[in-house]
Amino acid sequence: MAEMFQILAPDGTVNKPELVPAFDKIEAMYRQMVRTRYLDDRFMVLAKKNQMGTYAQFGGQEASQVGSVMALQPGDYIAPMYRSTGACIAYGWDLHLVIMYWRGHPEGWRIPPHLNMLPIIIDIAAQFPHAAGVAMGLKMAGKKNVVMSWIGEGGTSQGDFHAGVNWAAATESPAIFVIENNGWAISVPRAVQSKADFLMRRAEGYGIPGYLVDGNDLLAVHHIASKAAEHARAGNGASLIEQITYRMRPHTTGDDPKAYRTDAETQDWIDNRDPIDRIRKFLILEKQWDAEREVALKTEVEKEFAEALEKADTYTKPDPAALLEYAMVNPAPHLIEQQQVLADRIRMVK
Amino acid sequence: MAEMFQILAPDGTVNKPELVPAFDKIEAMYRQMVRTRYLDDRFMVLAKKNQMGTYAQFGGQEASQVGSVMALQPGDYIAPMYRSTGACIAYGWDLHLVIMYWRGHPEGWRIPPHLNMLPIIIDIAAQFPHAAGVAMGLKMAGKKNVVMSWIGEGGTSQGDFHAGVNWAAATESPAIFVIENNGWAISVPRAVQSKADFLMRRAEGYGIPGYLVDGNDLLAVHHIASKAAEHARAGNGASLIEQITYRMRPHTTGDDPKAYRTDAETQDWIDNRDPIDRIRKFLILEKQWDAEREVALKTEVEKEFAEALEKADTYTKPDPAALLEYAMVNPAPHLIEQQQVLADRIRMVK
Amino acid sequence: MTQLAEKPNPISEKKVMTLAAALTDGMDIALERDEKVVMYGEDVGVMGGVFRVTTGLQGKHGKHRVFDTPLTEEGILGTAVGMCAVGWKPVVELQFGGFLYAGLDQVISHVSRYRYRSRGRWNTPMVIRFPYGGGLNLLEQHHDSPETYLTHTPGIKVVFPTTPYDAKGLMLAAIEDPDPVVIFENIKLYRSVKEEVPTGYYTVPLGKARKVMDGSDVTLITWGAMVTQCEAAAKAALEAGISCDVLDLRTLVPLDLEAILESVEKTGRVVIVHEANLTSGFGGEIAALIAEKALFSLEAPILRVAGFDTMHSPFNPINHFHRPEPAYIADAIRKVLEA
Amino acid sequence: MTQLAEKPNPISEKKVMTLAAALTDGMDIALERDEKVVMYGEDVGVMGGVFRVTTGLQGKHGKHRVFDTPLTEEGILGTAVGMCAVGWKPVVELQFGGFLYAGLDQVISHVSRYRYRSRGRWNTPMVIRFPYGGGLNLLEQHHDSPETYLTHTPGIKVVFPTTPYDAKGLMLAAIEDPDPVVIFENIKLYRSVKEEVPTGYYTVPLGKARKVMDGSDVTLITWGAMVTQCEAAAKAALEAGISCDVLDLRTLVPLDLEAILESVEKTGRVVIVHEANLTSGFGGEIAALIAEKALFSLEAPILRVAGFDTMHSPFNPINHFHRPEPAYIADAIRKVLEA
Ligand SMILES: Cc1ncc(C[n+]2csc(CCOP(=O)(O)OP(=O)(O)O)c2C)c(N)n1
Ligand SMILES: Cc1ncc(C[n+]2csc(CCOP(=O)(O)OP(=O)(O)O)c2C)c(N)n1
Ligand SMILES: [Mg+2]
Ligand SMILES: [Mg+2]
Repeated sequence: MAEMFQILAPDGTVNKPELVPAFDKIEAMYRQMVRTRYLDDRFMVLAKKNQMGTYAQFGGQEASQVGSVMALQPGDYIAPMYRSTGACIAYGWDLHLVIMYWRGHPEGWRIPPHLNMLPIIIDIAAQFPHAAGVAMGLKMAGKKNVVMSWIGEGGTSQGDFHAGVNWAAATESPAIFVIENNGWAISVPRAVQSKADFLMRRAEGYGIPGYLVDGNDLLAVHHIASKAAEHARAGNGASLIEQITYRMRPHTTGDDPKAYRTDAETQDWIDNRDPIDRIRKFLILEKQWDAEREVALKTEVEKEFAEALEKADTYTKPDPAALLEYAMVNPAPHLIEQQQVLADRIRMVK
Repeated sequence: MAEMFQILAPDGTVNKPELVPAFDKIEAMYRQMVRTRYLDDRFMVLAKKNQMGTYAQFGGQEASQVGSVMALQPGDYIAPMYRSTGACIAYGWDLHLVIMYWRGHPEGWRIPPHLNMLPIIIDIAAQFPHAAGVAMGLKMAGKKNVVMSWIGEGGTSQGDFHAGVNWAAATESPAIFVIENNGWAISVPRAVQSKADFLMRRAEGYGIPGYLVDGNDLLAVHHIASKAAEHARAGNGASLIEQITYRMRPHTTGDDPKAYRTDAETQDWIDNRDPIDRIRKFLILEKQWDAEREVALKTEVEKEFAEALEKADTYTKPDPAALLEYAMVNPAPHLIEQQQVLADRIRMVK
Repeated sequence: MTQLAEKPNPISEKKVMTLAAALTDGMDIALERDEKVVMYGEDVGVMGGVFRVTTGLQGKHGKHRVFDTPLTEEGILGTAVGMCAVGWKPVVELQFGGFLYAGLDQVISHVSRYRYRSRGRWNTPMVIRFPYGGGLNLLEQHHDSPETYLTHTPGIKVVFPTTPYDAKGLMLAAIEDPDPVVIFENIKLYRSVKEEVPTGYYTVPLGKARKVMDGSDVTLITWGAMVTQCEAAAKAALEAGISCDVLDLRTLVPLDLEAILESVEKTGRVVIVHEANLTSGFGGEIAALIAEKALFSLEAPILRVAGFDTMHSPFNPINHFHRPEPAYIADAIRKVLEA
Repeated sequence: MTQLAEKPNPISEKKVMTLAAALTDGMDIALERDEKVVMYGEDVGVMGGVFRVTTGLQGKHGKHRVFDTPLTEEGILGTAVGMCAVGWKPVVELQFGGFLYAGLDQVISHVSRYRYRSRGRWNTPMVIRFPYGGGLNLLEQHHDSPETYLTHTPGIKVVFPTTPYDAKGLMLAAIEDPDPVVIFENIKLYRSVKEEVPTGYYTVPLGKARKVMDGSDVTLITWGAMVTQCEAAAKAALEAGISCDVLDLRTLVPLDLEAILESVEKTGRVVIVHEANLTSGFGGEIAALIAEKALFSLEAPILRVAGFDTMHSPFNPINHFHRPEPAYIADAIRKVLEA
């Protein structure tokens, strides 16, 4: 039996005091967790009101996403999937762009030049070979940077999971592969995906370090992610991390989890293993946080969201020309002809 | 460090006497090894004379292929790859059909109804999902049969390797996945494929038994393959076996290994680790074999080959109609139209 | 041996069904009639699929007949090949057409070739089904129309049901068919079309187009959700006195070339409409066949109305410019008449 | 911005090269000129590829520029996407066109879409190259012509060099091109064609067809090794007094539609020839474009000569019935003239 790495017990008490980082760092991460949780829930409200398209919530996985992505440094890359919105926000993605992305606004799809963020991947596991390529490229360029990518436990059954991790491992490239094991792949439980007790067992078959981490323990997640990042930065290659967490929300906008899991199971995680509660309890126990600051943070985040929403709402309407932009750098003649077709269609609909 | 399972030392002396099977069984396997080695070399001669198409020799891997396939029982399936000709012959593939297959004669491609042999797969690793499907199907049918499939160490880097092994493991289906690690994927050495010390390390990540076997030790290969087959037959699911062996021959007809490996390396395997020498030495030490029987076996095999070649040479010439047969059971109209096009083409060339 | 003939079921009772319900009903009957039929994929079991098309089937027929699998399209499609070799008839679901790509190697290299490669020893009488097509503002890769990758792959039959009656009859025909069949289930049509459907067993043959509207001025050739769009355009045209022959191909492979040529010979004017991007789309194949077999009947250039040569637009507020609308089809009708 | 113009190199010396040697030379120069260019794949390093097209490049430019990788096409193509995001220009080799399928998801879902998906933030200026085509009696999947899977995939450029001069110039243009380009290297042509090629740097633009023979009776449109077959058929026709315009498309995307239409308007008779199987092949797209843009110039049905709708025949003694031969093309020429 592998042991699950933990620094904080679910009640917020410390297991491994020697591994607790500086409080300002913890506070920064805690703030991101509260912020992303709030945003995630607001986004779902927008989606339900058809003010966003289909949206995949990450609620419950804040420690897992914030704790890992905040182990990165400037110049590092991330290769996110559809559920990584929390990681992307903590990484620095502009909020109004996040909203616009999930609205299907072309300018939301434009990845800002200040972020080494690869596009959000819907095609499960395909981001792992991309991440392996980034890692190999960084190594070849002699850069001291790393790449981090995330996948669900369901995604570990895909061929691309294997091709990507093995490639980075074999080429000793600086990649951190994070499995966010949230128990469910839509309606399919973890057990269907693999007979292995833990998915980080795969690491040995790639000859790289593997870690089993309590994914709802911010400090544990951050500690291991930092360790893997250092390992990579020092030229020692890739790591595979399994973070045990839970999707406290439906799969996406349209999903009703009652069809496949008990409310009791979900409620148990919400009541007893919420990642935000755990770190908040710790901070309060350590007298680093209090109700007043909590209220201030909430207000700040609400304001931030309101502003971002306003910005998104009032953004220039999508220009239909976007449909044919970025199809090719040197557009082939048929694309130029289709610009005319598009112009005609716009005229027809008007 | 995993230990490599061995029953016979390279000099033919016994490590684990308690595991030596009955001599008639060993002799039957030894005969297949001598037979397949002879045939393999004859096939290459045919290929070099353009009397066969491109051919992939298995010379050096006779223990690995014969020892594993002969662990199977009636009703079991095999899912071979392009280098599995030795396994297919030992499994019962009619010799004249083998020749005709490698000649590209349609009747050689027809898999005879008495063999549960899936088609030879060129698309590396794709046979593993097929094998997983057969295994799942056998289990669902309540059959006591198993399926065995082979892959090169290069093939273990493919997504399909992972998808197939994981599927059979997760569904606890009766499959035996054999990695024939022959050191090279054409010109690419084993080290490029993976950072893992041994590829059987992957087994743990699938939650199934993994074995590291001396692939040039017939008895070791057979023992472990039998164990895995029993495990599967008893309803315990899949296994992953890595057999360390060596491709003593070029990759295929057109290949010149001098371009990428030293003659000394190959010669060392030929001189000191030939799988046939090892088991022959053992049989002679045990007084179960002698020069006389060896000569008789050679004569028998030569005769068999001559007859098969004669049969293949005098087989009805391929009927061009074969080009459009078996395209669909219920051919769509365009295929029926193409039969006319084919008839026209035949006329034009005549 | 030719295609199976239509097997109507005149004595059966009828019930109003959506296209989704009709598909479910067809699968239910297939599971009942043939114990070799099994269904698997991602979320098809307890949950009944993301569009609930397999709803109730696991409960009724058991976990050994309808079940969830590891999340891998190459695994789903590759194991189906092996399942066939043991005598099963897998009906597998891919969650969306855009995830076919992740398993395309197994389709192109194996599902399509296994029979040819073994000279009839191993057949692949499986059914592969998935939701496809635009119009719902889901995520990227959830709106793709990947039929060309399949029509170009030999040995695969390609089916596009557009009415509940057809959906059930084509499903049953596809499952019975001894060749691999891919069923494209349009996500817009799943619940937007309803009609009376016999509750019993019947089949609709693969390879027979459906005449949606009868006309003599222009031939509209289409499939899937574009049938609705063409119908709308043709109705509008009719008000202006232009009558269109609207052909719902129902299956692209086998193709009902006879029906196409008959209509083209009558009208001399052709518009082909599909959701997939234009270049190398199946519309090209149809145009080529017409230009070969009915050239001298043509009185106007053959026009195609299709998606742009980009991925299906993920830009919700503007993706109706990408996916053919009745107005664009109407414009093409006007153009072929003016030519 | 339009396509790059041709950049000839008038001052360069010349050397007789095979098509394979010309490709090697082009890659050698690209490695020299641009330090961001790297090459990888299976066996491209020490061994120089199974057809020896990368021979000498690792020795000359180092293992950090030209190297072998794990055996996985999805890995090779997927990592190339990531490499581009760090500023590299990967030129990756797949061992045969028939193994493209194993990595096709990465091409369809990512190589093709990464730029569109990130609105220009991440480009994929890679080159994917592989041997393809029939005629050598190799193993199954070693003779496939998978171009349709790519011409239908938006955002991908598709190049078919047929002469040593073109091979080198198109290789250099492809590597310079900011979009993903796939180069189809014909295994029959690798060593069967030879000519004088400038030793220095030059490019041949993507999107310009090459007129192989000039004629006025029939237009033959083709690419890859079928250029040789068409040339043979056209020469035979010439002896019978029939003159053919033979067009080597050189690139399918971008397509030189102008050259096609100009020729069709002149001859009014078209035969399209390709190795890939007929249905939904790129020939269909060309026929459709002609039936749209030059219909009234046509004096005969458009004919296509192509492979059968099966996999490329693995049956060595009879696979010349599958792959178009000059005699079959000659027959089509006769037919369009008689129409
Ligand atoms: C290649 C592919 N197949 C199927 C899907 C449809 N799909 C979307 S989410 C999902 C479940 C994913 O589960 P998991 O990997 O555990 O990630 P989670 O959603 O739990 O974060 C599936 C099957 C997809 N997006 N991509
Ligand atoms: C999908 C795929 N990619 C590439 C090839 C080309 N190829 C044929 S053999 C080979 C090397 C295989 O090495 P390994 O898996 O170790 O098997 P071995 O040949 O050594 O038995 C390669 C790359 C192929 N057949 N299939
Ligand atoms: Mg999950
Ligand atoms: Mg090998």
